Amino acid sequence: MSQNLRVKSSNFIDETSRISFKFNGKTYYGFKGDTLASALLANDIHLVGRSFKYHRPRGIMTSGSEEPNAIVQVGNDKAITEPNVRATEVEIYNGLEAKSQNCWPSVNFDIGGINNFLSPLLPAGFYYKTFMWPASFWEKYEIAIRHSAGLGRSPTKPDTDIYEHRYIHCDVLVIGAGISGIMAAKTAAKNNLNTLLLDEKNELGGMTIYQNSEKFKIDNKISSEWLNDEIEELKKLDNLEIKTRTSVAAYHGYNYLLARENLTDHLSKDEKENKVRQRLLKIRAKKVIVATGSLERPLVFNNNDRPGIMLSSAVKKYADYYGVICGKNNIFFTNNDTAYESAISLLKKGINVHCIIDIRENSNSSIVKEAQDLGLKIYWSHTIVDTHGYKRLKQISIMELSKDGQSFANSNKIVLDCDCLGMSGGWTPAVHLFTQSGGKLKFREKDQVFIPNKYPSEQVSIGSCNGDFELDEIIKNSSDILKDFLKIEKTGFDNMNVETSKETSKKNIWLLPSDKIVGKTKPFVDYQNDATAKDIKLALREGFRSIEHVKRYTTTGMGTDQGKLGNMHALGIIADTTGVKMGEVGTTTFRPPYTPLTFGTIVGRNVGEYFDIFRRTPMNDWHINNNAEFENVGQWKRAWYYPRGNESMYEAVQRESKATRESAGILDASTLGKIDIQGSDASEFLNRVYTNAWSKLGIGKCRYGLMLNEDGMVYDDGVTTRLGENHYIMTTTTGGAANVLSKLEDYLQTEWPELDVYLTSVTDHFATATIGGPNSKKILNKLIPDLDLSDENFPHMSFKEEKIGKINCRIMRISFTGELSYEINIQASYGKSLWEQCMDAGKEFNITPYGTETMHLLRAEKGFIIVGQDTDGTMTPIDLQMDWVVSKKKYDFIGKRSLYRSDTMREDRKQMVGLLTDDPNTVLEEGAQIISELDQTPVKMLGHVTSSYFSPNLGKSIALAVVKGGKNMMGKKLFIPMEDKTINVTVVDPIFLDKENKKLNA
Amino acid sequence: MINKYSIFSLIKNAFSYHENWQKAWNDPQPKKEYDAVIVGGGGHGLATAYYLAKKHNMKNIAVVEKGWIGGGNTGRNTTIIRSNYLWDASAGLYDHALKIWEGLSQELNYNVMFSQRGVMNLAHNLQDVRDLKRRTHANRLNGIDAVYLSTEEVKKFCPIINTSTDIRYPVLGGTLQRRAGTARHDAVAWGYARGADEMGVDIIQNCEVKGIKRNGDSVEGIETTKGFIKTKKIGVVAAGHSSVIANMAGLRLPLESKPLQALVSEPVKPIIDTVVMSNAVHAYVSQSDKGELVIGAGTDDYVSYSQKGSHQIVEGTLNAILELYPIFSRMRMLRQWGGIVDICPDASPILSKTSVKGLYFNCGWGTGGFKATPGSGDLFAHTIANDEPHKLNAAFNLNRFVSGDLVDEHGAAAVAH
Amino acid sequence: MFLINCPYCGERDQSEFIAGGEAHIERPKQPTELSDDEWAEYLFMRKNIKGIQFERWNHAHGCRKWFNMIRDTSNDEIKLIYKMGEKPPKG
Amino acid sequence: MLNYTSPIKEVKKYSGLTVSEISPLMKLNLRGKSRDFLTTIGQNINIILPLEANTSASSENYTAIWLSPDEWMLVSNRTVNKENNDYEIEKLLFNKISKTNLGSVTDVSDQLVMINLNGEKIFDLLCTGSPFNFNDFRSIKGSSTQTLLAQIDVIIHHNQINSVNLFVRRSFSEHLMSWINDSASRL
Repeated sequence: MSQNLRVKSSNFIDETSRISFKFNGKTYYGFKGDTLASALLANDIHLVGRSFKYHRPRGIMTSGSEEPNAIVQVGNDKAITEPNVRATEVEIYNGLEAKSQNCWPSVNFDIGGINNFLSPLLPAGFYYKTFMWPASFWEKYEIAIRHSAGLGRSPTKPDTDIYEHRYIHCDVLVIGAGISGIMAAKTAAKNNLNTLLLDEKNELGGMTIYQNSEKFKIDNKISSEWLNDEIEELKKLDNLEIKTRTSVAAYHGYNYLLARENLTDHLSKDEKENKVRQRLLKIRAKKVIVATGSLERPLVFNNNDRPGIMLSSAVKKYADYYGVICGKNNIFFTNNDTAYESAISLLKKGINVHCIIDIRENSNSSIVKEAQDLGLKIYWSHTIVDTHGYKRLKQISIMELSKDGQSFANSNKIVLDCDCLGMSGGWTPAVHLFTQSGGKLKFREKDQVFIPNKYPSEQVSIGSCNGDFELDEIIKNSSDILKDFLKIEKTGFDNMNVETSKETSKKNIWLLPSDKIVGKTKPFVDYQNDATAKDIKLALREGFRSIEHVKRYTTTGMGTDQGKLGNMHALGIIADTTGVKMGEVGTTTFRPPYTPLTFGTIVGRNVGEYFDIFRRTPMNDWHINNNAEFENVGQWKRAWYYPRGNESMYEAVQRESKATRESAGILDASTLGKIDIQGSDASEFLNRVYTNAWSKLGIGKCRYGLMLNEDGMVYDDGVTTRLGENHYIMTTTTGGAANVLSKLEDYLQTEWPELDVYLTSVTDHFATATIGGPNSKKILNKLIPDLDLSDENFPHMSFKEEKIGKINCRIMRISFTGELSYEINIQASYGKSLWEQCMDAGKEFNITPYGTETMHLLRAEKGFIIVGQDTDGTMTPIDLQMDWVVSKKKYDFIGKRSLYRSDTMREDRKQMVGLLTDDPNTVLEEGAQIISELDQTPVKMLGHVTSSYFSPNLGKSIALAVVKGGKNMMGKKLFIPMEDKTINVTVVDPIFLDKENKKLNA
Repeated sequence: MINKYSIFSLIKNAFSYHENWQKAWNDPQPKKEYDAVIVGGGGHGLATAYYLAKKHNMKNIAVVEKGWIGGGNTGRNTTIIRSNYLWDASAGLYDHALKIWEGLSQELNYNVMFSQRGVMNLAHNLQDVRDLKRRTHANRLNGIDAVYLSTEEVKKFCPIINTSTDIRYPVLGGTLQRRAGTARHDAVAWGYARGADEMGVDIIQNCEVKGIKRNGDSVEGIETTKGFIKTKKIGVVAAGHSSVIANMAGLRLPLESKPLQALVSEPVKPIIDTVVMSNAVHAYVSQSDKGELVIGAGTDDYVSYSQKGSHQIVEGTLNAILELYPIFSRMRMLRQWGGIVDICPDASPILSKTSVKGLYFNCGWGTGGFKATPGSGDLFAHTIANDEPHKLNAAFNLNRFVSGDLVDEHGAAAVAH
Repeated sequence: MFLINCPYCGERDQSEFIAGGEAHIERPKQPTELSDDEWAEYLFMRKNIKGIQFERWNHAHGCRKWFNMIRDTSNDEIKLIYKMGEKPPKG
Repeated sequence: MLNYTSPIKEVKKYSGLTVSEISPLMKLNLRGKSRDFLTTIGQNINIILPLEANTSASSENYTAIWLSPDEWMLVSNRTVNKENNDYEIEKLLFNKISKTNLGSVTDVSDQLVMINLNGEKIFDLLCTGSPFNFNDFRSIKGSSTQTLLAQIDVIIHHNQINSVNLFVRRSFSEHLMSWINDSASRL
């Protein structure tokens, strides 16, 4: 492939290392240091993509992250292909494959191009006005719309790359390593502040680093040379961290910023191997210095979007930095001096520049003079009225502007040949991050820019993002601002000797006139979304006034470039059309991120097993070795059931629950929350947080407690044991543990600071093995032979502090199954061993490990509730028929008052009942609704089934349910209407088994 | 109807280069007095005005908006529309809205792009399964088209969901409401504004309410930045700012205004053609007609009117998105923003009279108000016109916080996105 | 992300804290004496101020202490932090 | 005879970092506000409980880490016997503090697992998962903090140069170790 479009003399391109890459299936070559854009241009390729709406051919417009047109799909691999990548940001590497988007069959011949001819029918918001008839057709229309919309394609396989986070805390963060950023970083670091310098490019130095013009000198050195020396010194400083290829995405309050550090996207496949692709930097800076520079503005004129039409600064950068000639026949179109720098730079490289078209009457700045001295033809007060060439710019037509710039001095039209047009509409300070942080802007009339006004945090903006565009101003003002901001005497950049070319005249026309009526023209404001000036005018005509409305109606600024180029023109056109002052139209809010941020980067390592924490009990390994299935309970992994061979869950649960009631079962209850309560007011504290009374509970005794919210609804429950006069251990539900502790701490610290009570979580300190069933006593006896297990010495609802071997443990005789049952709590490190010994001791009794599912079944047989399954935040203890646990005597407890509101006292509230199906083998579906009459409309739902199982011990199906007025429905027939059938049930007492609690003392 | 929208008017106007389109709505100055004033020019407020004029023949009314119509939560939400709510009262309210959505584009002659692409809710643990089944049964008996799906059916309906069993919180099932879907948020505000304006409603933008004038226990008018406006009926539909207006009238509401965030990805060709909501891991995603993935994040736990939220919320949401859709890892966040949502203790709205005669509140929609827009407007208009709630919004009165008869939608229902 | 100056631990990232809503709503000493309306006021009604709001925060992932914060809810600017039990400054 | 099982099986070595669990250790949670409480502790274990936030104090046998104005963690400097879990000091303090209502003493030996990080890359690891600002912390021996690491509550104690002890609740320890190993593998 020929590189005839290269000029030598670029310090930034390594012409010795040739790199091959594919674009739209064809192989090309570039050099190390090229971006995809520069390499394509070097291969004389301008046509890169198609626009969003009209599918117009589009080329490369810029040389940076503001690129609206040249966005491509990178990579073919289903897992790592990436849509909407800016060709101007891709550094080429061997094996790079990219292709054009939003075109079919190819970018050269795109069927969608027909939209360009339908465009008269597709003005702003056309879709709000049509596709309504017939109503049923909208879905068909929509499918078509969706397929023509969208740009690139999403990957279809999981990402194989790794992303990471890093928290950074620094004294000073400098954003942007252009000339002012370099000054700032050096000054901060030299003043012993730990400093972080970030730049989105792969090289430091911004635009100055390739500024070779003799017109711009600092300390008598050409500005680029001076800056180079500064950078060399900078790199030697030790308390400075420099990160390139790092773009700040978001600037939040309290100087919290997010930046994306790109680590491997510029590397070839084998170079990337096992490297982190991108890192999200979470930066907390004491001070922030924003030096994000400015963006060159395009000009808005008819057909200003053809491939070959670029920003003048881009044409310059491609020549000076990449050594690439963008066109053989270049013309510049400008309203300021920038284009002259570009033109001169090209001329000096021997690149043909035909002329400059300048909408200004004249200018006598030294740079303009230089251009004239070089014999460059300048068309003063002329404008382009149209451009020609479909897939590549061929010609432009220009006319002389009238004085007011709104029409023409005469009807002469000059047509000029031109394959590359460099346009410059002046510069827009990059204030995006500043405004994201909450900063307020002010409008500067003289050059029509918004610049920082009020800072919301410890930050400053310096350089051109602060509205300083002339080299001498940049250096002087930056130095002054730094002194003040960092509270230092001097920066080392004080009174430098700077030579520059001052801009002497300015003129700005947001929408340049055409000889055609606006309706016939296409002056693009937002290139990517095909929003034109006439769309904006249409929106205004239809009554949309606010910039936000216009933006939304025309989609201006909604593209992947977020309107970096076009937003100012949109504002300008609105101001001109409505006669409102530009400063009063207001800006649209710039929302994070500054440039699009990969989801993977935001997520970092919080994927797969790190998506959420998992918690395991000390017995976990045993469960795994014994084929347990696990259930997620909150963050816990709990043994759910232990299938033997190819048992189904149902079979396993039937076996486990039968074995437990007939002989012995064992449950890992380690996940229950445990709170150690000490202090002289411990009893009073419990009186206030539980619905029942605690003062009289004997030492060594256990009691069930129910905890409410202040709104009277059941919140948590569990057994609490009195270990000593002022010492209790409270157990909570597994899921509720953390919330209960923080709720109780809250009351102690904020409502009852007078109480002498201390709460300490010991959930993880103890492993808990619950052995239950008629033979549990015998098993415990084998473990602790000298412990008297008689009901006299160790009755139900009591506790013993014992030793197993030499290890202390706490044993509670409590039961959630209705069986004789002991809960052994031991220091966690001995939990696994305890469990194994229980299994050994229980072998002769066929002790059967059971999981949460069997536990649920067993407690349901006894009518014990599970908070969160049988309750849903709308049940009072009365609704649950648990009046027995609610003290009438106590003056107050959390939630008591709410129980006495008119609606919480109603008799017809939903109340907990038991249900039996007429057919004992029919097991109800949990969640099924309950009704009292068939075929009524509307259907009156009385409640729903909360828990339902087939009970092997009763040989029939049982269920718990909440039913309106259920308390008074004992024996009543009700119906469960399913999709396919209706199930007949009878309301019964929720305690299905052993009402007399004989088994507890069996 | 003047200036009727259709493909024909579009073609007709194309010949005049679209120079002759009329204003979608006017920009009037406030009159001295109105029969009713709606405070808040969002979707709900504009819909209220529209139905007051259309169904209750109240034409001398105004909507006052402190900024630009549709500029609040209407223009900031993730546009999910569904009615598969648990409790009868909620189901009635939201399905009333859904029925109006189904003919709204035609009624307004404005394409609100209501797209019934279905909404799927996923279950990730056993209690989720119980809750979703409970909700599905209730929906069915309330005449709402909800079905329960097995994991395989979930995968079939949306193949890009990661349904493998070895992820942290595997998908155990889900529900699907096919009539549910999304709509174009801006179009809803603009369509109602255009419709209301045409019936003579004054839509007054950039007009901030500064005070509410009371005479004893009834209202006399409002102080605004555009002067005093006399009126006997004030309907406040100010979403996040409801409490601020209430304080002007000397009332307190059971509301907290919190930041709710959302984000969109860059546009890509169609990849997901339904709406998937996962309450347990907090991931809500759909794809807009433009091709952007539209993702709803959660609320922060503190009160804020800054329209900014904390990054941890966005990060948490995207964690969940990649857990369920690992293929989206290389998609890029294009825009992120925040809204101010007014949340009730029971996650249900307030559509109610107040202790002040002539003062009505429509608020507390929390994170899920958009879906109710047409129904909310219709029922609130009824409430204002008749000084009496419609039976469908009777349950959503203010007194429920006193009597304890809450309509608690967090317990078993999904977060109301 | 706020940077919150815990009165006990010093400046920490917001992720270490949880917010606890409006401050200085004291739990009635004698709830049973209150009317349903008064109880509802305590239970549910909030000022929900736009502007200077007094609120409670908890350093949940640090010292677990609750404290008070004065914050401008219109721009999230933290004005003052003071310990639980301390009286809010006047004016 | 019950056997002792620690949740973390092996020692892991990475470039500039070694990760290992140290057990068994005695750990007590001490709560109290009064001067008597402080003096009683001081007299019985001759450590003056640190009153300054984010600090610790050590004696020959014990280290006391500040957790909050009325809360400290007392850790034994040396491992204790696996054969039994009777801690004399616990009994002593329980009797002198809890029994006398001066405050509370709670055994949390197995509530928290102690993971030792050793090497010059400790803070490179921590900053990949913790929002805490270690800039000063890393230069002060004995500094301590409670914060989040990989979204898990941890107590971090800078016990000596290039050595940090992480205390994490036992049920989280396996997950945290897995996360540490993953992150450390890229140091």
